[in-house]
Amino acid sequence: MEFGGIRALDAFDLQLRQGEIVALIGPNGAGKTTFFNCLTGLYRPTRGELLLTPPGGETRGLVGLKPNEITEQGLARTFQNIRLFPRMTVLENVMIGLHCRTRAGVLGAIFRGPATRKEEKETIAASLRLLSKTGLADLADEPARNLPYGAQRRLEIARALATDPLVLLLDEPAAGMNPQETLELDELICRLRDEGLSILLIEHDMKLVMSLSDHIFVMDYGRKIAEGSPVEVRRNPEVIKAYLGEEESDAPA
Amino acid sequence: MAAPNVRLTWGDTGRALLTSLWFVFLTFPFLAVKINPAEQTVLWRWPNLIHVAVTTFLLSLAACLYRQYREARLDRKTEDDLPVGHNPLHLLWTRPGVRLPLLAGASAIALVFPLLFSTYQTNIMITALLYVMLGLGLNIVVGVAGLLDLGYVAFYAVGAYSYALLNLHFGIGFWTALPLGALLAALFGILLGFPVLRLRGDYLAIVTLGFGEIIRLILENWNDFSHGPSGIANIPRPGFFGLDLSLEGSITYLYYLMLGLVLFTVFVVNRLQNSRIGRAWFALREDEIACQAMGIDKTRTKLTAFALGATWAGMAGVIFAAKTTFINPASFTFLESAIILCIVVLGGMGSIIGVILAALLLILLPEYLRPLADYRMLAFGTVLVAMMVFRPRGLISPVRRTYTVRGRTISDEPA
Amino acid sequence: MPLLELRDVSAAYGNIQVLHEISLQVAEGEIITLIGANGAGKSTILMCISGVVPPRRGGIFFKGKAIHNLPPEQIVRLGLCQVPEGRHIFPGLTVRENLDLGAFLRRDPVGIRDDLDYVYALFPILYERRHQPGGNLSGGEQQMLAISRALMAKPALLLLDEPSMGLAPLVTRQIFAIIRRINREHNTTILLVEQKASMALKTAHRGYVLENGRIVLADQAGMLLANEDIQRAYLGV
Amino acid sequence: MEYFVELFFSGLTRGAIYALIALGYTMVYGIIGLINFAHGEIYMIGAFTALIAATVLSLFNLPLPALLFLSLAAAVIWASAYGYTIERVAYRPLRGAPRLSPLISAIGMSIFLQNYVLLAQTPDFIPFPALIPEFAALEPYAGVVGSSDLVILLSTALIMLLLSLFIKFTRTGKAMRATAQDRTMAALVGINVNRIIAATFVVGSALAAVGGLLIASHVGQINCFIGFIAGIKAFTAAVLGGIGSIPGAVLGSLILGLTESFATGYVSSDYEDVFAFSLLVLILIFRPAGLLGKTSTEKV
Amino acid sequence: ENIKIGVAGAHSGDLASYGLPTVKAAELVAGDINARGGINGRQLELLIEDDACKPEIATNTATKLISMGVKVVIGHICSGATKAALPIYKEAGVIVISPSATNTELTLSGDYPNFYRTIFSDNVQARTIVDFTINDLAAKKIAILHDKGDYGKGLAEFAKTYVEEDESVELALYEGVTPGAVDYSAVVQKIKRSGADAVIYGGYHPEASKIVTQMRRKKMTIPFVSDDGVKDDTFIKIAGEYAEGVYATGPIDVTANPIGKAAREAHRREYGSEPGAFFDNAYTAALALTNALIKAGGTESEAVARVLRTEDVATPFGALHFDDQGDTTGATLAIYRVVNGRYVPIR
Ligand SMILES: Nc1ncnc2c1ncn2[C@@H]1O[C@H](COP(=O)(O)OP(=O)(O)OP(=O)(O)O)[C@@H](O)[C@H]1O
Ligand SMILES: Nc1ncnc2c1ncn2[C@@H]1O[C@H](COP(=O)(O)OP(=O)(O)OP(=O)(O)O)[C@@H](O)[C@H]1O
Ligand SMILES: [Mg+2]
Ligand SMILES: [Mg+2]
Repeated sequence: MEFGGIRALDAFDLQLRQGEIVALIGPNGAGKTTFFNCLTGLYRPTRGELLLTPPGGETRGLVGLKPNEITEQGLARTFQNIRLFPRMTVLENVMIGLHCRTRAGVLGAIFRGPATRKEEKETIAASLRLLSKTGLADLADEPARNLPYGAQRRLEIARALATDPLVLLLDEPAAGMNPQETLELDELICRLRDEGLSILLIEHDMKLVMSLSDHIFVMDYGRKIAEGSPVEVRRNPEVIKAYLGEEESDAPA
Repeated sequence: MAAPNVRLTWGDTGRALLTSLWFVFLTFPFLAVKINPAEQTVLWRWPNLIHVAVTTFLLSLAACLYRQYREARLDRKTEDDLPVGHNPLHLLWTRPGVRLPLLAGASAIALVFPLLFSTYQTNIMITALLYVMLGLGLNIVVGVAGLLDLGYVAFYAVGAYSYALLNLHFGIGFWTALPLGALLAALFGILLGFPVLRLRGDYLAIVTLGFGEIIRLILENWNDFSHGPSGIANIPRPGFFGLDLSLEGSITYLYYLMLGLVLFTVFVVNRLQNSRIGRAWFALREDEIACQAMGIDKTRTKLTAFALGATWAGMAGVIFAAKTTFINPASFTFLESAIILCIVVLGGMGSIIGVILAALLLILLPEYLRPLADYRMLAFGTVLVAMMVFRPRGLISPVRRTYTVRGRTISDEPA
Repeated sequence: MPLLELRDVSAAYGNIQVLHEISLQVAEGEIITLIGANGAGKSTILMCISGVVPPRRGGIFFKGKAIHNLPPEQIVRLGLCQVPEGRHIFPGLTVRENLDLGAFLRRDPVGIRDDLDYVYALFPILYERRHQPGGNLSGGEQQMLAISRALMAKPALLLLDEPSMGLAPLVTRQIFAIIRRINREHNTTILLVEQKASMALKTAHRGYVLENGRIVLADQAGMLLANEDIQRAYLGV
Repeated sequence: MEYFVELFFSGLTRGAIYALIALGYTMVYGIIGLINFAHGEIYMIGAFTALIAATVLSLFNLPLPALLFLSLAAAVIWASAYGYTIERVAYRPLRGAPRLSPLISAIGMSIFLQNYVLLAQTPDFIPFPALIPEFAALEPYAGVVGSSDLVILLSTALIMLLLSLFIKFTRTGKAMRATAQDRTMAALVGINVNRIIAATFVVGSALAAVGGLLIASHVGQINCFIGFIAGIKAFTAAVLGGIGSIPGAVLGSLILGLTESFATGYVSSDYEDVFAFSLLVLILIFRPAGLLGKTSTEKV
Repeated sequence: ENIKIGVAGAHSGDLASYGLPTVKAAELVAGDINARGGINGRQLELLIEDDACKPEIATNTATKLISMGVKVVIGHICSGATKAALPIYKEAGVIVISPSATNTELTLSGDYPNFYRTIFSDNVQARTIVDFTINDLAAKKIAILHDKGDYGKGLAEFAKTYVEEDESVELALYEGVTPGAVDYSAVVQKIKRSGADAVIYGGYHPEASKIVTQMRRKKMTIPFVSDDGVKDDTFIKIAGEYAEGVYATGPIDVTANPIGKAAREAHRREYGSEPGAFFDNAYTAALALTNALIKAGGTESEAVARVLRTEDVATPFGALHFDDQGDTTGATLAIYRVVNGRYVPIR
């Protein structure tokens, strides 16, 4: 992937197995978000392949599909700069997530037959379930833009979950959260993994990354500079040099 | 509540004086001088400037008072923690005891309207209803899906000409033409939509504007097809089970027909808005990229909105042709699109009741302002500006439907 | 006399009141941090000070002058500068132009040149990207740009809203070092809003704790760090 | 070949005329993202003021250059004053309102101004004196290009150059671009946003006034409705070139003018606007942000 | 009870200058009759309604007039608006006399038996223009332009047919120009290239003056022949020296006719200005109508129609009545040429 001469992503490869949490870390501007954008079809990679094998299904290539088709295939994401539907209510935001799993069309909307009504009811119920899972149930009728930052991040996750994904891509979900909230997020992500979801995580909060990930990829200048378990990565001198910096305790004195 | 404390200081008066001087300067070349360039003569009209000075002075004092009044009100409301910035019309509308009687009253009046008023009044009411329909149609495109369409009138023209031409060449009647016109307009909507819907915001606006002009120019220039600028005359009015209706009868009939269609439109638009597809439209208006990431097919969803909007314009076109019995391309200019757009925005993008109010206002107002003759359009322009300045969000702001009862906790549901 | 003082400031968005009678002081040369949960109203306080969200009631005084009725640009003129939440880079302007705009009110070309070199030295990546539109930078790069832009204004009081958000650990530490450094070298007073409360408290002299739009605690930074309630609620211990 | 050259020059003139209006249009659009339908009316006001000034001044038997200069000054002063006032009255109160509200306000303003001039002066076409002098040196080429064509072409080029430099290098120019992109942040770096927007309207209106005088002098007649078509064409040209881009506005205008001219010359003027708009659609399909607009993918 | 006469047309906006003279003519004639005691003691009452020349508004105007009890109407001004309003009038048995709607179908189609007009129809005018161009100007290759409008194009279509019918001449160019465009040099170049030795233009004076100016500036001297819409003094004022030699058709010169002269003087007296477009036609319409009302003794439509069709009335254009289709009998059309800044009749 290149932008006018700048190579943002350079022969990067990564594997993610079902039920795994894989973290992607790297300095600012390394190309992590760009990688997400390629995965979700917003950018089209210049070269390379993206393959998805659903459990019990056959492998499918994702390159060239439109973003919405990729979502249908089972990839869902959140955004680094929150992109909710600010004037819609929290509940509606989640219901939008269910759009690609429901069918009612124009005629259904006009005549509102029993099938449509049932579908609509189920949509609401499912959305509410997702909201209570992410702790937003009380805010269901608030316009999304009125939510505090942390809640907006959780809403983005809820919305992504609503698309019923196989893989969840989280772009810095803990940014702007305080440690306490980050802990809650940690729990939420764990719970999702336990439900069988595969998660690809971009994050700069090392505590979160180290505690959650099964496997970590480190990239810099669009290239992979290291990979391995959290412990391995934390010790890797190249990673320390490019990203972590000299070890210095973050914990309160 | 005590009357808010407003008073004029010397400073305010001075400012008003300056404003009035500014306007005197501004209007000087136009109002004080009247040229006759042919004879190279100039007529001086000094008294005009005095009128301008006095009027603007008083107006700016009034504006000052209004500002103070509003600020005073705002202030108090925060103290009492009352809702701020809400619009009285809207509050009235959402108050539980008001809505039903209001609706009932309105429908009663609508039902007996032709019996109470003259044919002429009924006739212009038909026009107003026609614009309600157009406004609601465009509302789907602009208000709900957020696609700025400045060429809506093209679909209106498609509808009108389908009826006129189908009737002329094949003798097809109104009732057959109505769905056909709608269908053709929808087809045109899709035709236009395919290439241009990936354009964003104002780029879309100019292309739709261009499309509207193209349709009009083709109608104007392609004589063999459309009879050119001299138009098509003697288009039959809608029949009523083969009965021959008098003028009055057919206007009354058309009125009820239009009323029915408007109700139908309201029904459909309302259902669409509160459906899966309506939500997708709203979301698309908010954030396209997020929409795609949520699995919404951008192109298809936009096309649906576009085509549905066009459908209504097509229907309205058929009725328009049947009502005027004569059409020519001059009825389908950009100004028409602009007026329909004004209806949508003034109504408060996305609000059905707002659109209805705005259509009635904007169509009936010029009609009743007619005695003002040349000042009519001046007043119309002023009203548009003033409405937007005082009600920037439109007459009635749309409310998002809520699905749960406020305050209820749902956490006890199975996770 | 404190450099900045808020007296009973209340603010609201539409009909939702988010700040209730906030009072705080910042003395010259201090680093003050403001901590609180998401939605407590920290950003709103900064916006009130900058004049973007005018307070509904109360007074804000900067260098002894009432500023709560001034428009943002006049407040900036007095030497107060904010790095807002969400960075607010001018996306279509190049990195260099973004930096120039930071120095919009300054008239000393030589000083501006020096400061430009200074921020390029702080963040070499910005120098590399100086001809690229700001909007195309990665999130972290944008954060660096936003901070640099504020530094270009040479403010007497710098308001930082979550400067470490989205930054790599290495850079985060760098940023805090820079905060201390400009405070020391340029005697810039700093009001810091930060979610990484422990780092913020270690950097700051004093801190305020905000809950639901009210200040619930104000103390020396060290004391707050040691406070158990604070540790539980904000430090994730 | 000769025919081609003739058509080329007439297309160029037409394009330059569009450009004179499109430049101001694109500036105003660029800064507040408003399709300013009243811009065409400012152009009309400029032309009318020039006419009124010229008529009044001609009572004093001034020489032509003085007449030209003074009328131009009057046109620029009053058109700017109107531009400023419109912004103040009809757009500033709408900052922060939904995007389409100022659009409606602009349409209302446009209707108001048309009818204001109609009532204050006349609805009819009135002759506009030839304020641009005829150059004797051009006499042999009269069949191809006239004096006013040349003056218009040169003025357009000059204005474009000055304006580009102004936007790119001056403090005000930078402030304009910053304001265009993020108003809150512009205020936070110390830009007086209201003043910058007002300045943009003043500059844009002044340009429209220059255009008004030159074009009216070329065409030889004006009435109070000339602004409408001019506005639409300028809007089209500005979008074609990439809205907000100064050279884009000129390029778009020239392409529009040339298309119309060649369409007329080689096909039929019946459909010249159809060609123009079709070209617009075509170009936007391949370059969705216009010819010189930035097409970079949005960073998410 | 008063006799109500509707006066409909464009009375505001850009087309007001075409509609208002009709109002004034009607006022003058009605004022005269009322001063003389009205018709059978009943006063004439004018109901003036604006249709802005828009078909959709014209239908409202028509219904409004009918609602107010009008049985005879002077108007409408534009052909399109007239066509839209006529079926409504027809159904209500209202008689309509237009001073300015020239569209041929209005009379020739036979759809509107209640319609009369005091202006020549497009085909008649086109015939005159084409004949003049071929016979008097000896043109061999003719370019026909129009403004794509209702009036201009309608006329040009007929002119085109007539030119094509004539074996001895060639149609060099047939094209519509875009009204309101800033520059017509491309079209002018095209005329030049076509080798035409005369131009016929259907439309109004603003475009005509631009085209003529650019033709003359580009050193093209071929004759320019146009229609009633160009036979307007404004055209000469705007085109200035370039207007010299332009031909235009128009109603015959009434300044010599005593009735016409008196009408114009009355207008000057009453309104302090020169009468505008279609004033003479409107005055004629008002005279014919009131004459019919007087002779029929009321507004009974059959009787009024009979009088209109059979009895001559003295008008500025001479004594005339209407034929079965509703057009006037007798010549009302003349050709003018601009000489020394004035339109001078040449035939
Ligand atoms: N649309 C674009 N146009 C031009 N350059 C881009 C674009 N998107 C990204 N880039 C460049 O690509 C590089 C990688 O950006 P990316 O957003 O992927 O970084 P990142 O790893 O997510 O960093 P961060 O942790 O700071 O978010 C950056 O240098 C950025 O400037
Ligand atoms: N533009 C707005 N309109 C309405 N409500 C808003 C707006 N901005 C913020 N709020 C609300 O005001 C409250 C305070 O928000 P603020 O952004 O100041 O919080 P914060 O302390 O900065 O939180 P965070 O740590 O998430 O940045 C929140 O409840 C938020 O929902
Ligand atoms: Mg990123
Ligand atoms: Mg914040």
